[in-house]
Amino acid sequence: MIISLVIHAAPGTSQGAQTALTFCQAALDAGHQIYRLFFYEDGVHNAHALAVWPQDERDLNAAWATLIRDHRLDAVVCVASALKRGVLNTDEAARYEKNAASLEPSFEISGLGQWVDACLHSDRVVSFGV
Amino acid sequence: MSTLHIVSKSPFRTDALQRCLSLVAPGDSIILIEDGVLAVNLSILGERISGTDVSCFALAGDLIARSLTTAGTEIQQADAASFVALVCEHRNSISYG
Amino acid sequence: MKTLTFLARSGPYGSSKAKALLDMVLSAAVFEQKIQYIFLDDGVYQLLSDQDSAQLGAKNVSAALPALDLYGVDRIYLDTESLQARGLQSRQLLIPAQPCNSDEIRSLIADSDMVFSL
Amino acid sequence: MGRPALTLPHGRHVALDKDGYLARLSDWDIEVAAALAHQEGMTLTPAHWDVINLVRQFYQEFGLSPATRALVKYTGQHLGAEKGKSLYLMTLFGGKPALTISRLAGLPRPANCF
Repeated sequence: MIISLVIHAAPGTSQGAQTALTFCQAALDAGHQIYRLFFYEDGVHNAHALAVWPQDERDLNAAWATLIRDHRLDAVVCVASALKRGVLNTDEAARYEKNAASLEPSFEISGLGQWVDACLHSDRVVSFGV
Repeated sequence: MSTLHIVSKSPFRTDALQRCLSLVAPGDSIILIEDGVLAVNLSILGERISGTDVSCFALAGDLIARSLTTAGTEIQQADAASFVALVCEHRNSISYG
Repeated sequence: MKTLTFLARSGPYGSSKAKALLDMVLSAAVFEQKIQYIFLDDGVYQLLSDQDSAQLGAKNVSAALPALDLYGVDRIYLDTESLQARGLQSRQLLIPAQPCNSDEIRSLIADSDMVFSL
Repeated sequence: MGRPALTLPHGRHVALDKDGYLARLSDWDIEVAAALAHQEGMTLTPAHWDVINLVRQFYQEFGLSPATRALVKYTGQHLGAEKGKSLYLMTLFGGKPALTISRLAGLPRPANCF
């Protein structure tokens, strides 16, 4: 099946992001296609490149980046959510004259249109961390 | 044509479970995840699913982490793979916060 | 075209959820999908008229609701039990919404390709 | 490189961001709108102004920058059915009318404007 995920939760605050990651891995293991991961609201914190985790905790930010790269997943952070929370790629940092970019490069910044597109092209869309 | 109801919050903190129980329809399934598993021994849940064709699951990892079990209930344990399978088996899903 | 159902379960102002769900609705509307927007639980507070958030220094999130019609979103429902449970049955509402009960919401959900709840 | 600015009559300057949006929305007035339009090679006629004012009214009323679909319908309601057509707005403002009008009308720049 073609599945997309919407992730609303920040990593390290509530369990939602962790559950989503485990679900995503299990869906891939079962041979399903992940059409898109859409990170919305606080979920955009999963795409923060500057997060540093304690060495004895699972680094969820790194775990997402690895999963996305290994499986060439399409991972989109909502631009409106991301800008508000300081998750910017180099283009956005330049556009808004901020002195650092903070988006992990395996994610893309785009709008809710990408979420609608995921709804149109997926058999299932599952929300996590609501 | 059925729905998977995904409950992730404690029934003592939000009305997620209550709303789920009011919307669950014959043939639907419920899965308790995260703090949602704190509902595992609640009689309102047991009574709602007992003798119906509504199946109820709880994520095993979330139960074990919280020292909970489904023993003595009609709730079945699910792992991540069965969570994925449940999503696929139902037409749509609702995540209740 | 898909049928997307939105369960607005959060009140305005206390969190960004009401606005986040509305933004999803408006985006889906731009792509001309079949939308069912259901207000229930604390979400019914979004529909009260005469909200004034000026003292909060926050935008009035419900001000956008009367624009739904312009976006072609005309399947708007209100769970009357949620309204009654909150003692709001006599209050004036911001937009017309079709009264519904749990049975009707269940059948709206059964007809949906995807459901989003915030 | 100096900051982009809009030069207006009487030596007035209004700061813009890199993409030509107003840096401060409170700077907006009809002179600013005319100058922003001029930058795009547009001269504002009464027909343009009717729509710009209508978009400002839309924003006042709903707190939203309108999507084209909503703007078309709103225009039809307020300026008459013959103007409530996307072709009419495109003839006046070009290919992406809702974006252009919102910019000229001094509405907040949309987050996803690329």
